[in-house]
Amino acid sequence: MSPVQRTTTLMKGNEALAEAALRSDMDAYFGYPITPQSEILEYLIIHGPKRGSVVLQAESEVAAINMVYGAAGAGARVMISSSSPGISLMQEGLSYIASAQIPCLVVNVQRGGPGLGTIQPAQGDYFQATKGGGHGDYRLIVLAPSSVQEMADFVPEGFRLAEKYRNPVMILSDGALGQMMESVQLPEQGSLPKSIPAWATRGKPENRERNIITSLFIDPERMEQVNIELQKKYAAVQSEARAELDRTKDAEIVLVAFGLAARICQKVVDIARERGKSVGLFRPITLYPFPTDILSRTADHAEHFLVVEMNAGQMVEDVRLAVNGRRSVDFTGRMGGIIPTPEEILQKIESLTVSTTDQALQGMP
Amino acid sequence: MSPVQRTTTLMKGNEALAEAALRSDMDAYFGYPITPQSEILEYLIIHGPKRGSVVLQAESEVAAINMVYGAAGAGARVMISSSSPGISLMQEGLSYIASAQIPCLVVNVQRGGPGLGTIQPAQGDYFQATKGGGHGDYRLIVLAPSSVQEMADFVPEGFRLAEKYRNPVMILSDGALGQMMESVQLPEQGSLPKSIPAWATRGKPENRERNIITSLFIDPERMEQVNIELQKKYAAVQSEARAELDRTKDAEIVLVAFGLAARICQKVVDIARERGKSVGLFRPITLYPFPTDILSRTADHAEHFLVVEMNAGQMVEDVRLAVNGRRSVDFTGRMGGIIPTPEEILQKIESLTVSTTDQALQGMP
Amino acid sequence: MFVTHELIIAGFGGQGALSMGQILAYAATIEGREVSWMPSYGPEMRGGTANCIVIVAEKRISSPIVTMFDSAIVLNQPSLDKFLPRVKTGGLVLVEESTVKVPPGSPALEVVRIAAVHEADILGARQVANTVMLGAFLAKRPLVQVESVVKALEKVLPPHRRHLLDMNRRALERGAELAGHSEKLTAGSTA
Amino acid sequence: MFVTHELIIAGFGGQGALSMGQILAYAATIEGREVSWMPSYGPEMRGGTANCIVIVAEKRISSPIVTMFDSAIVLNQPSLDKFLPRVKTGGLVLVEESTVKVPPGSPALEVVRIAAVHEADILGARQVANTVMLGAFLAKRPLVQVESVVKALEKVLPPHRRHLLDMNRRALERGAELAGHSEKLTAGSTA
Amino acid sequence: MIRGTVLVAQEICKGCELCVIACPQDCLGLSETLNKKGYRFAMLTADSCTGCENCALVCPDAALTVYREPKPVRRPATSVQGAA
Amino acid sequence: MIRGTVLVAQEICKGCELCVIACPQDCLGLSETLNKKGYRFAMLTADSCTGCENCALVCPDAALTVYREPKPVRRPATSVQGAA
Amino acid sequence: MTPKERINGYQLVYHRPDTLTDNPTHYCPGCSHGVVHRVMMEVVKEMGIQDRTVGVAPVGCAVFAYNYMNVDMQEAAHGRATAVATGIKRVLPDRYVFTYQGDGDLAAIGTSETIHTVNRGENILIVFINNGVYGMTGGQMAPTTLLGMKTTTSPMGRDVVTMGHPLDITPLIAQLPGALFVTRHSVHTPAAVRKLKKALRLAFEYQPLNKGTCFVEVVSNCPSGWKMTPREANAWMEKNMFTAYPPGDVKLPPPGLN
Amino acid sequence: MTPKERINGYQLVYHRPDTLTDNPTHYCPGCSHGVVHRVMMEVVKEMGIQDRTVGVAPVGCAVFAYNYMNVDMQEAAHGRATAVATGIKRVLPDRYVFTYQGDGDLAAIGTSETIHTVNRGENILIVFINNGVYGMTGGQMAPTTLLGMKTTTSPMGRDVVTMGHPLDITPLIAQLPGALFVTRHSVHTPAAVRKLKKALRLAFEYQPLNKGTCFVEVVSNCPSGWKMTPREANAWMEKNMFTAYPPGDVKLPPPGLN
Ligand SMILES: Cc1ncc(C[n+]2csc(CCOP(=O)(O)OP(=O)(O)O)c2C)c(N)n1
Ligand SMILES: Cc1ncc(C[n+]2csc(CCOP(=O)(O)OP(=O)(O)O)c2C)c(N)n1
Ligand code: SF4
Ligand code: SF4
Ligand code: SF4
Ligand code: SF4
Ligand code: SF4
Ligand code: SF4
Ligand SMILES: [Mg+2]
Ligand SMILES: [Mg+2]
Repeated sequence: MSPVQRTTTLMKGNEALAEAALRSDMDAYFGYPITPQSEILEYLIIHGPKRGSVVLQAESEVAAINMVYGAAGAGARVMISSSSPGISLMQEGLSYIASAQIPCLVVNVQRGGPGLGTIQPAQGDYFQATKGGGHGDYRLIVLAPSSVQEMADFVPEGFRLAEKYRNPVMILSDGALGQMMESVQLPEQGSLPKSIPAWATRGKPENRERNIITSLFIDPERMEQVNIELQKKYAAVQSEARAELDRTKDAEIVLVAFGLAARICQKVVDIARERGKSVGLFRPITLYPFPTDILSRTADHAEHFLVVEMNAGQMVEDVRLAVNGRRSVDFTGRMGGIIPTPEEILQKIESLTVSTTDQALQGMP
Repeated sequence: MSPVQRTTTLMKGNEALAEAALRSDMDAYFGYPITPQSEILEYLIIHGPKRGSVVLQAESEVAAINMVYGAAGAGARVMISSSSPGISLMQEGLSYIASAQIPCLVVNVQRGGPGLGTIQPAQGDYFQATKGGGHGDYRLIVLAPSSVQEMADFVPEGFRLAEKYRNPVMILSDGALGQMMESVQLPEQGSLPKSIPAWATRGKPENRERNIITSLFIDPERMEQVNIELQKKYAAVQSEARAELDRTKDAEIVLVAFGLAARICQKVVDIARERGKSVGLFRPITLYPFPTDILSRTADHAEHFLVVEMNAGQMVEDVRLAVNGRRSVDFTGRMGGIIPTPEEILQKIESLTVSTTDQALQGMP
Repeated sequence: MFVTHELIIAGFGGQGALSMGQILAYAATIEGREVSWMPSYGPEMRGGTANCIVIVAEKRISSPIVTMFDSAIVLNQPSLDKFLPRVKTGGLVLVEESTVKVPPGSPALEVVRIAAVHEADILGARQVANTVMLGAFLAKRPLVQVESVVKALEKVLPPHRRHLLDMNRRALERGAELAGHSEKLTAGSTA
Repeated sequence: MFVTHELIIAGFGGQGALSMGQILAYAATIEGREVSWMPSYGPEMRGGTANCIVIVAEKRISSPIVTMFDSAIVLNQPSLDKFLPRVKTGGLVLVEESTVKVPPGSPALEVVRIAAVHEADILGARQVANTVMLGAFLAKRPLVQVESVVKALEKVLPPHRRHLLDMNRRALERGAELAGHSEKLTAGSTA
Repeated sequence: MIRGTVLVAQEICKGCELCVIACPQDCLGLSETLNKKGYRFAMLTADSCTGCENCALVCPDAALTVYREPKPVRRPATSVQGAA
Repeated sequence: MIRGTVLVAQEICKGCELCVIACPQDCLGLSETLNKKGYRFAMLTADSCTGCENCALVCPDAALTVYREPKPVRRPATSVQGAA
Repeated sequence: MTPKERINGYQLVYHRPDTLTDNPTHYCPGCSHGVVHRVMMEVVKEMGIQDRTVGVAPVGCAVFAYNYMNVDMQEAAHGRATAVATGIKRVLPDRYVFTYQGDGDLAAIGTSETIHTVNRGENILIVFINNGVYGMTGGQMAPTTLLGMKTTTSPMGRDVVTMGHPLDITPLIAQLPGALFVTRHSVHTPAAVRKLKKALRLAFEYQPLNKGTCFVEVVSNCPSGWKMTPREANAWMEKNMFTAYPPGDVKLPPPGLN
Repeated sequence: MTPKERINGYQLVYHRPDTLTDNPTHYCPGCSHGVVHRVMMEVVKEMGIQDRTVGVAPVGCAVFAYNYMNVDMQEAAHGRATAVATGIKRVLPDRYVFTYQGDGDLAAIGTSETIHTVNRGENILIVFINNGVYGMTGGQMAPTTLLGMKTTTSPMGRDVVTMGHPLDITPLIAQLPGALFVTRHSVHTPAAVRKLKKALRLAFEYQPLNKGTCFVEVVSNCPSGWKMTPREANAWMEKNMFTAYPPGDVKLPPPGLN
């Protein structure tokens, strides 16, 4: 095949992600409709089968994640997508997949929670994604796109990481990134190499032992060995930590935000700089592994950190762990599907600088 | 009814918990068998119905948690129990329950994970329990018993907290505490007051508006208001933080451990003190709210913290957040259903003191 | 230099506010601009309000969501009530005449009323009312060339709707004419 | 002062190791001791090994799990292999004679072999083999009084098994006798 | 034939026309103008209504209220008593 | 009648007795002694076995191997050829 | 003539019941959901059981049912309405408990809960709105989508090889011994609405007898999901949906019961 | 006579197939699981499809099936075996894919997956071990537990009012158009085992035809859960389980197929 020219197209985030999956030679997709990500399934069911990909609407998210287990355990390149409540239903399945070390790509186009909540964009599933919403010690590798371009880019990257580490990878997006259109350069078809893994269950030829996909290790010594293996893998995964730094070098105040919130914060930095304030932006791209070391280095010179999230404050814990008491770490956020405005973040920045430079004046009648 | 004398009985942790639930006038229990906690359902199905409690074996954990939603939403005092994989299946339901502010008691008798794992005791679900394994910003109040006595005590206490805060409460136990027998003083029948909450859906009389139990707030402004309400509640809940401190006052090294691991650590402290080492034990009783302030005060005098968990290191993050860089925080743990021995913890303590006092000598050939 | 433009298009679901925004976004992409199109989506399949924010810029767009707009194209009354206060001073407000009444006393904005539904009926297909509005908007704020809009329509219209291309072109032109002739009001004059 | 005693009882599933431990724990509770009984449980319903750790103490018991034991009651061969090395020096190992062979070369422990199954058969019910073992154990390590064990049995036996009480009492006594008369070996002497 | 009439809650009506189809008397139609939600709404277009309720039965929005002429009370001939 | 015999994998057998019940020749029983797992195991108790496989068919542990006397090869009278 | 004049001297023969709230519904024009809501609440009104009725709303277009039905209600997670109703009914056995669920909710993600609830014979009423599509999320294929029917996730029409057959769950339900009364209706004509109302009334009346689950399916339209006008949708429904899902009683209670 | 002498001159007529591993099973003495494992692997051996067969083990006593069946296998989450098998089969359509599931796994927590997998007509084989109890977890009530039957969670016997009826899922399955071949067997006698083997052979042979799901139920014992000896258990099963779950074919493929 001759290399296809990467052209720029205007696309919805959800559709760009779906098209990127097809170009990444995804073998199968399983899903169940839920707003704001149903376009992924809808796009794939039109374009997938004729391009050689299995696309199946399952009867539920629970069934879908277990179909992923089966298909990916058979060596296929598999993706699944849903939004917050649907992802919660997959927690048992994800724990199994992580334990059985099955590579696959899971997309969460987050909406406001908890509960049925709202269908507006939010980032309330950070803990679930990064600490493991299921039982036991396992981790997903979590990528946080902040543009339609990254919705596309992180698909082949997600598959690559999943296959490299035999671990589920999550793209933690949100309804706004899924629904919005931006121009995007799609990955080239066939640019992601593929091979059939030796451990896959595809029928046992005479010349090898049978392959088994399992997460059951009833003997605790064996179970601990499996856990140690997992922990070693997670230690190795730390090297994949990534962040984007925008004008942090000389920043007194560093905003920390991921995904859509980081886009808003970029605007905040623009405005703040215009107003002569030295503000920068630290955007974690991998939420797990969290870019602890990179952030820690930023703390060498920045005075304050202000974490901005579309939730009640979740990533802020990882920021605090990275900064480890060396600098002040504040938080501001909006919840339930509300997107913070640049204005309110700027105000928060003001209050921060007031509270440190004019601390003595505070609290006066 | 005349008050019943509290007598001491030898009981399995699971059974003590079940009996305590009946004595706490639990109205209903829904469950599904899973080792190592099936005794709870088995005990209740013998003793519950004749003592006025609904006891129903559901067709799955998913169904069971939604039965809890219904029954507790109708104003009943309801409990559910399971073990790790089963709890993972409840994550969507728990997010709904927390969002709809329905009080109930959830028991997780943990086993080794991830995946199907093993049936041996473990503490790998700390993150899931304390950070919210489901989607969105919600919290369970989490109590960690470390004896059969507390398996019983935390039932009325759990119901009380659940009803006070209209929030699900989790008892985070493990297979060893569930299966072991110790002597226990059971709570008195009827000692926990009960009333029918005004918000319960029990049929709308003419003189009030209809009651609605929901977690759907499609308007993001409204959804944010609900979230703010929840966050205010969680702020108020902080006052319930509890910990047990054992010989920490003069301790140079403070072990931090919960549940079964804390029992092991108690023995470690005994032995260490015999050997003339000033070691103490900090045992969080509430895992959420985490006893941050109490621990932080401990950090005023203690030199080192050693967190001991039956997992790969989860609570250690909350310890680090509490200590906030002021002291060194180390971790040791076993995984997959293995219980650490006092000996290995003592060794770790040795290595700690070596690594700080004789640091210069380390790494020499 | 091209100045970043932040536009809101709002109406009832089904009136085509979203697709109008998409066409504009496509056209701007064709011209090599950076574009973002951000819908707000509600639970209803029909009815309810639907709106989208379109940003056209020369460089990478930071926030795709803004709270104050350079212009607003308004297709129903609730949307006018909601977005009128959020148009920047001196900004443009384009309203569909037959469905939206501009209240008196609004701040000084350029308010233009277009009888788009009426014109579309004359052109022969009510669906092109949007295109009339878009033509009018582009006459006022030439973010893209009309040719690019036509190209965008070519790309976007499903095959069985291609025959509408010509009608759309005429609708664009007609919109531009109307905008030119339109009685310019500042909100506050009697509508 | 009462000295804390840490005991392991191990055998095949179904041999009654767990219930033997429970009876002892009940008896000690009756005498006001602090007690913990900790089973290890496996996936199989039958077969497989089953064991429990019983700790009897005067004060609050810290860890209910220990790795070295003061005594071991062993009902099958795999359990002997597993637990013999984990009995403290000078500790007691009680084995059921017909099912367990004590290998030569073990460290210096007090190893006592009891023909419990045989005795139980003579008493008329194989189920009481356990009780014979328990009787023997208590003769060697009088953690509780035999009367307390009988009281515990009264409490624990289901109504339709109450008639076995007498037989159990006799089994306890017989066990004690056997322990007294038993050929004391140190592991290492030919078994 | 008994005469009836209907009232339409115009702001609730969504102009689905189901009542129009269901009316055996063909006396319902949709307005030319739109209500606040942008819908044409149902209205009586003839005075042949019998108050049969059919329209109300199929209305998804419970937008219709139906009235009917009181039934002519057929007094049995034997009980002619002065009305109070 | 054809003669057969069975071998029992004694360490695999769990003494469930299902083969004993299934044997039409009543030639199976359980041992007095226990195997390493603590089970009595199946054994031939008579030599009436016909190699019918019934025991093997019902054995949950695939502990039985069945042998049978070779069938007396009935040679058609016309083809009497020297055996090699 | 003003409205007031028009009704002058006339008797009120139909008015929306006060067991419906005044909130205008969010449903699309012509959608069956509104009709079924209304009829159910008429029955609750006529039986005078508003104070003893607890409803369970699904996730689906009817997720907001509690905004319209003027009774105590719970909003269940997607597919779990019957589990929620089980919870309510078990602790309040003398209340009238119903669920209201779409085909995606009841027959896809909720299949297990549906079957086991009926199998246990929970004494509740299940109202099942079968419109052959996921209305709420924008018209995706449902378990009950007909063969060849186009939806956003069966864009070429449902094909049996990759998507399987339409799931006719009602006869399965009827087969369970816990099912007391199983019946299938529609609301596309006044006569159909009258029949449905009668069935719902019966179903509510059976509930205190504690003889098992009542299951009322309403074959419904979804003008938006089907991309038709309400008029077209009802005609299409009659022609196509009724072939696969013919209205009528599927299981009647034993004779002694009535 | 040594074993060697005994078999001297005899022909081998039965030996465990090498499609079973050498691992001794963890099953209780007399448990049906072992028999069914063996028979399945005999069929795989005889058909020569070991290299094209992928199995799915359940959560239940057969959770370790992969330790015994010498084919590529996946261990599924509780109840999800058919979803896992769907995933495998969809990406490897030319393989022989089977699930092996207990009654708790298939008919309680996995009800939804079971029904939808068959409804889609996935071309797989489902082997269903119905022993009326949750064996693995210590003998709790299963959906198929008989009325009056005592288990640890129905200590007074299953009662229909609070626990519902035994769920006979096989006829429900058979009703689905996606089901190709549905049959019920047992393994308590040599004749029954022979019949089961024939059915399993057919079911495997149908698979490459891509005509739908094959479903083979085996009414089984659980000596431990039932607290009986294997002998008693089989007798009890024949007497009680067969009444509720009579062996026999429930749905045969269309005539042309064979
Ligand atoms: C766990 C979960 N999965 C998916 C969804 C998204 N969702 C909302 S409604 C719906 C389907 C509704 O279809 P149906 O039950 O047929 O009701 P209708 O809208 O057609 O009345 C889905 C899939 C959700 N809210 N939660
Ligand atoms: C999510 C989850 N719930 C519950 C369990 C516990 N569990 C293990 S096996 C089993 C039931 C098995 O019964 P069945 O399927 O009938 O198989 P059997 O053991 O009888 O062969 C249960 C409930 C689990 N492992 N995972
Ligand atoms: S009441 Fe009957 S006649 Fe009158 S408008 Fe309604 S349907 Fe027509
Ligand atoms: S049926 Fe109701 S909503 Fe529809 S047009 Fe008639 S009055 Fe309006
Ligand atoms: S059937 Fe098999 S396991 Fe059972 S006794 Fe016979 S040989 Fe042993
Ligand atoms: S082969 Fe037949 S005759 Fe021989 S032992 Fe087995 S069942 Fe009995
Ligand atoms: S989408 Fe369909 S089901 Fe939902 S309200 Fe609209 S018409 Fe009714
Ligand atoms: S518990 Fe029952 S099903 Fe499980 S292995 Fe034992 S006998 Fe078989
Ligand atoms: Mg539907
Ligand atoms: Mg079973």
